[in-house]
Amino acid sequence: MELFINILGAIVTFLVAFIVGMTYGGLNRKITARVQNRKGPPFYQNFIDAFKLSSKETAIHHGIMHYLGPAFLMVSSVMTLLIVPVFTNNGWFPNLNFKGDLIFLIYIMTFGPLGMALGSGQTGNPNAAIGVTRGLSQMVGFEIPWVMALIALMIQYHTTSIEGLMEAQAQTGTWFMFSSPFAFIAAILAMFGMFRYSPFDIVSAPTELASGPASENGGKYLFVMMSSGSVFTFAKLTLYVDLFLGGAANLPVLLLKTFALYLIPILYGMTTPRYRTEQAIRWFWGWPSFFGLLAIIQAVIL
Amino acid sequence: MATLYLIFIIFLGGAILTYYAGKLGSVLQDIIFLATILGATSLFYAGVHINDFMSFNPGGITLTWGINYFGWLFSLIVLGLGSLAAVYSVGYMKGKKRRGYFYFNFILSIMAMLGILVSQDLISFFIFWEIMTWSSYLMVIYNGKDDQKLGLKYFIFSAIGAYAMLMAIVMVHSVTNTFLIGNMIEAYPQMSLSWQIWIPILFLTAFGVKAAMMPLHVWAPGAYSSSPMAYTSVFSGALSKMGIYGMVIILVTMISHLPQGIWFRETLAWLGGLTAALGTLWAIKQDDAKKLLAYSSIAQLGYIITGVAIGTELGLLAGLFLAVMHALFKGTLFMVVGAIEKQTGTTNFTEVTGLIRKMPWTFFSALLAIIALAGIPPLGGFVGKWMLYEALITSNHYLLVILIFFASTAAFLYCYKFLFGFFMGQEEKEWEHVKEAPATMVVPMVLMALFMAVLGSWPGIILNPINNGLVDLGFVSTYKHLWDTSILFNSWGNQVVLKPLLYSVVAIFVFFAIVLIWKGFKGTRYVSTKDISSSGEVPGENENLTFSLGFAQPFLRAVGPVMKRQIDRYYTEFADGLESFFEFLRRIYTGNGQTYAIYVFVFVVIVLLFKDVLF
Amino acid sequence: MYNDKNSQKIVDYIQNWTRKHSIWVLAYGTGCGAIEIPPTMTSRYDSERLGIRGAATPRQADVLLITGYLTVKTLKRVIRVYEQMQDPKYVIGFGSCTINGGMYFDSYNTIKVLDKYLPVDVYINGCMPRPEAVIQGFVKLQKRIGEGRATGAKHYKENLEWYRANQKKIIPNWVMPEYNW
Amino acid sequence: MKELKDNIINRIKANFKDATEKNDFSYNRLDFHVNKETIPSILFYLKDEMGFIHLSHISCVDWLEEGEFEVVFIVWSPKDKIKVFVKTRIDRNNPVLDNIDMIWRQANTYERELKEMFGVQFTGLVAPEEFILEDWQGPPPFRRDFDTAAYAEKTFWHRPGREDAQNVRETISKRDGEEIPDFAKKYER
Repeated sequence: MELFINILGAIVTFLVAFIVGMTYGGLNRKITARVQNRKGPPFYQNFIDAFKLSSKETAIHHGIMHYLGPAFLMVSSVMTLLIVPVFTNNGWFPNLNFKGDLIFLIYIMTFGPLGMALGSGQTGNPNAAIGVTRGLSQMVGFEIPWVMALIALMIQYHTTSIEGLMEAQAQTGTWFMFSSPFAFIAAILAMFGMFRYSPFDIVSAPTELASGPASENGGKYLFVMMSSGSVFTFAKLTLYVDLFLGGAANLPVLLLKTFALYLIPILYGMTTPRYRTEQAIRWFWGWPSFFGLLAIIQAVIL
Repeated sequence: MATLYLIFIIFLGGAILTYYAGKLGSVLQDIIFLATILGATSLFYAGVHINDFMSFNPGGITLTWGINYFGWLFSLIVLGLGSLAAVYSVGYMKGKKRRGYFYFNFILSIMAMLGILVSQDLISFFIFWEIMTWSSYLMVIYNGKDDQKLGLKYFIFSAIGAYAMLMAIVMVHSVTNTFLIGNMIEAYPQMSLSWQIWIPILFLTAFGVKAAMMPLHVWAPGAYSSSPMAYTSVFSGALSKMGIYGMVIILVTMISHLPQGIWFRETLAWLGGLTAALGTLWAIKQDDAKKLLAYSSIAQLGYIITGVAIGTELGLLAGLFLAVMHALFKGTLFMVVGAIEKQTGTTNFTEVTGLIRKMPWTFFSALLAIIALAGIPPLGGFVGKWMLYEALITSNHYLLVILIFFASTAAFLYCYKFLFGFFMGQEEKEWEHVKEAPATMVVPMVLMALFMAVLGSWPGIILNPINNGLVDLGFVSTYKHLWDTSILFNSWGNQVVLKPLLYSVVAIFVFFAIVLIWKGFKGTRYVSTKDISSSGEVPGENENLTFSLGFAQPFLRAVGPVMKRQIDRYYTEFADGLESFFEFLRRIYTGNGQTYAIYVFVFVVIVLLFKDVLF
Repeated sequence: MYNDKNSQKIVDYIQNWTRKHSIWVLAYGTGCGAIEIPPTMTSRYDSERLGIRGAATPRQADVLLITGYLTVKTLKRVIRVYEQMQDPKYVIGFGSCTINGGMYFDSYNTIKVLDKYLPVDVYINGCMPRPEAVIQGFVKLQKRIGEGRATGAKHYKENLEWYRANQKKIIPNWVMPEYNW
Repeated sequence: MKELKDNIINRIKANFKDATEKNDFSYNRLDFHVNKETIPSILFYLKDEMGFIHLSHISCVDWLEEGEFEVVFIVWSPKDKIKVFVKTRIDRNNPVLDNIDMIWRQANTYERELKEMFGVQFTGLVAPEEFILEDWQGPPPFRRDFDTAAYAEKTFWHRPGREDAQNVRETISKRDGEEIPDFAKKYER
C-alpha cells in the first residue's frame, strides 16, 4: 500500500514538474520578448507547442537507437526528479525518494544526454554529432565548478546525501547560500552551463547547427524531448533550492525560490552573445572554478 | 594438492600440442586449444582448495605454491576472461596466419598469470613474471616485424621492471635468507629504514610498469594496439591486473607498517590521478580505435591505482571492484574492435561508419561496455566509480577527487567517439557487405556485457570475493558496513540502494519507449541515413557526411597547453642524450698510439699530483 | 469512446486549436522574399505573439514558406524539403512570383504557377508583401487550420501521381527517395 | 595615369603585333583587342610581367548579327590601380577558346559559366558537367537567338489573366483618363 501511494506521489510529482517546467519555459519566452521590447507569446505558449507536437504525425525513424533516444532522455529527467526531495518534510505528495546521493545524482543526470546523443548519432546528420561533442565538451567544463561546490558542502557537513544536507541547514538555521557563499556562487555559475541558455547555447546553436542533436527529431520525438527538458528544469531548480536555499515546505515557497533562481541564467543570457566551445570551457575553468576552490578551502578551514 | 601440478602440466602440454597440431588440421588445433584452457580452468575451480599450500625443494630452495582468497579473486579475472577470450580467439584467428604461435603464447600467458597468483615465494613469482613478459612480448610482435619498435619499447620497460624486482628479491634474501613472501612480510618491520623505503620502491617500479602507471606507461599504447585483438583483451584486461595484484600486496602488507607510508600512498594516488587525466585526454585525441582503447586502459588503470593507493577499506574495495570491471569492459571493447577489424579490415574511425544495423550484437555489447566504462548507472561501472569518489571524499583527498572527476567526465567524449565512430553516423555503401561476426566471437562479448549489467544491481557477487581477499590481507570484513548484496554505504553512513534503481530505470524507460509513439515502433518507417535534413539536397552515394575528423577539436583546443608534450618525448630525449654521451666516450678511443700515450702521461701526472689526496 | 464521432470532433477541435496557435515555420529562404521574414519575426511586428516562430529543420516544421520565385533547381530541393516534413504540414506561397511568375513571367528557369507542383494553402500577394501582409497571410492560414480546411497535404497525398507528373516534367533527372507516408 | 596607360600600350604593342587598343575611357580603364590565339600569352604577359595579378571576370557578348562571340577578360593591377579589358572575337558557330585556368585558378568557374550559358568551349577544361543549370536540356540560354519567352511558354504553366495587364500604363490611362506624358511614350512596348 505504501509503495502504491509512493508511486502515485511520484506520478503527481512528475505532473507538477511537467506543468511548472513548461510554464517556466513559457515565462522565459515572455520575459525574453519583453526585454526585446516585444509583446511576446502568451505564457502558456509552450503547452500549445507541446500538444501540437504530440499531435503531429511521426512516420519515420532512423533505427532503434534514434527511436529510443528521447526515452533515454526522459528516464534521466524522471530519475533526477525522483531522487531530489521536492519538499523538506515530504509534505503533500510523497516522492519515491530513492536512497541515492549527490554522486549518484551527477551520474544519472548524464545518462539521458548520452542516450540521446546515441539516438541523434544514428540519424547520420553531421550537425547532430557536432552538437553532441560540443555538449559533452561543455559538460566537462561546467561539471568542475559544480562538483567543487558539492564537495565543499559534503566535506563541511560530513554527508553526501541531499537529505543530510537539508537537515544540516534546518539544524543550523541558515541557508548554505549564506553559510557557504563561495560554493553557492560556483554552483550558480555552473548552472549557466547546465541550463544552456544564451551564452552557453552552443549545443543546439540556432542558426549555426540547425538545432544540433534535435535536428532530425520532430513530432513526438520532440514532444518527449521538450517535456523531458521541462521536468529536468524543475528537478535541477529544486535541487538548487534544496542544497542552497534551505528547501521549501510547500508549493508556493518552492515556486518562489525556483523562479528566483531561474531568472539568473535567463537574464544573464539575454545580454550575452554565444561563446565558442573552447571559450565556454575555459570560462568555466576560470572564475567559477576559482570560487569552487575558495569554497573547498572554506570548508576545510571551518 | 597434485591438481595444481596437473593444471600446469595441462597448460604446458596443451601449449606444445596446440603448436604442433596445426600441421594436422586447424579444427583439431582449435579443439586442443579450447580443451586446454577450459579444462585447466574447470580443474582449477573444481580441484584447488583455497589456503591449501604445498612446498617442494628443488636445489635447496624452498618453493611454495597455493592460492589464498586474494589470489583467488584475481584468478576469476585471469581464468574467466581468459576462457572467454579463448573462445573468442577461435573465431578471431580463423583464416589467419601463425595460429600455432598465437595459441602457444596465449596458453603460456594464461599459465604464467595463474602461476603468479599461486606462487607464494619470490623465485617462482619472478619466473612466472618473466614467462608472462616474454609471452606477451612475443604477442606484441605477432606480425613478425617490429617496425615501429613498439615491442622493443615494451620489452625495455619490462626489463627495467624485472631488474628492479630482481634487485628487491636479492635484497630481501640477504636479510631474511628465505624467498617466501610470507617471511618477507614478517621480516619487513624489522628492516632498516632505507631498506624499508627501497624495497617497496623497487617492487612498485616492477608492478607500475605492468599496470601502465605514469610515467612508466609509454609502452602501453603501442603494445596494446599492435598485438592481436583477441589477445589484447587479455593483455589489457587481465595481464595489467597483475601489476595491481602486486601493488595491493606491497601497499597493504609493507607500506602500512611504515610511518612514512603516507608519502608513498599520496604519491601513488596522485600518479594514478594524473595517469587517469592525461590518459583520458590522449584517448580523446586518437583516431584509431585500438589506440583509443589503449590510452583509455591507461586511464582506467589510473583510477584503480588511485583507489588502491589511498588505502582505506572503501578505497581498496573500489580499486579492486574497478579492476574486475575493467577486465570485463575493456576485454569486451577490445573484442568488439577485433570483431570490427575482422569484418571490415580497419579500425579507424574515419573510415568505418554506420555498422549498427549490420552488427547489432556487437553494438549491444559495445554499448553496455561503454556505459560501464563511463560509470553510468545502472551498470557495474557506476558501483566502482561511486565507491572511488566516496573513498576519496571521506579520506580528505579533495583536489584528487576533482582531478578524477575531470577525467571521468572527459571520458564521455571518447566513449561517445567510440560508439559514434563505429556504429553511428552515415551508412556508407563501402560497408554494405559487412555481416555480424561469427557466433564464437559474439557470444563471449554478449556474455560479458550481460554480466556487467548484472553487477550493476548485484555488486555483492564480486564484492564478496573482494571482501574475502581483503580479510586475507588483514582487513576487517566490510560486509554489511560498506556494502550489502545490492546496497552500498560510505563511511559516513550514506547509502545507495541499487536494486530498486534498476527496476525504476527499466520501468520508466519502457513506459516512455511505449508512450513515445502511440503506434509503436512498427508503425514508423525506417528511412536511411541519406534521408536527413541537409537543406533539401539529396546526398550522393559517395558523398561522405559523417562527422569523424577532428572529433572533439574544441575541447582539445581548450586543454591544448596540457597536451603539448608527451612523456614519450622525454624518454626519447633521454635516449638521445645517452647516445650522444656514448658517442663522446667513443671519441676517446681514437686508434692513434700517440693519443693513448698522452692519456697514460696525463694519468700518471694526476696520480702524482693528487697522491696525498687519493691514497 | 475514442472512435465515437462526437468525441472525435472534440479531439479534432483541440488539435486544430493547438495547431493553429503554434506554427513553426521552416527557415528556408528560397527567393528574395526571405528578406521580409526578419522584420516579421523581430521586435517591430513580432509574429511570435501569434505563436509563429522559426524551426530549424523540416522534421520540426509545420509551414513551408515559399518566399518568392522558384528556379527549377530550387524547386527540386523544395519538393524534397516538403516531403521530409511531417504531417500536418502547410505551404504558404509568398509574393507574386509564386502566383503567376511575377516579374519573371518570361524567365527560362523559374516556375510560374506554384500550385501545380506543391499544394499551396495560402497565397500572399505582393512584390514584396510587407510584413503586415505576411502576418495577414498567417492569420488567414490560422483561420483555415482552425476550420480544418487547410488540407493541402492530404490533397497532395491523394493526387500524388498528378503532382509527380508535373514535377517530373520539368525535372527530368529525378533521383529522390520515394514519398509514401 | 596617362603615362601609365601609354606605357602599357607601348609595351603590349611591342610584344603583341595583333593587339589594337581602345583608350577613350576617362579613368583607369584600357581595352585591347587581340586574336583568339594570342589570349593565353597576353594574359600570361599581363600577369607575370606587368603586375595584373587579379582576374576580375570573364564575360561574353553575343554579336548575333556579326556571327561572333566577344569574350572579355578583365584583369586588374592592384599596384597601378588600373584595369585592362582583353577582348577577342570567336566564331559563333564554332566557339572554341584556349583554357586559361592554369593562369588563374578562378578562371575555371567563369569558364564553366560561359560554357553553360553561351556554349563557349574551352579546350582542356577539366570540370564537372553541370554548373548552374541542373538538368538543362535546351540550347545555351544566354545566346540571343534563344527566345526565353517562347521557351517559358512551352515549358511552364502560365496562370491565365496576365493578358489583361499587357500594358499597365495604357490600362491605367484608359481607366482613369490620365494623360501619358511624351517622354514615356517611347518606352511603350
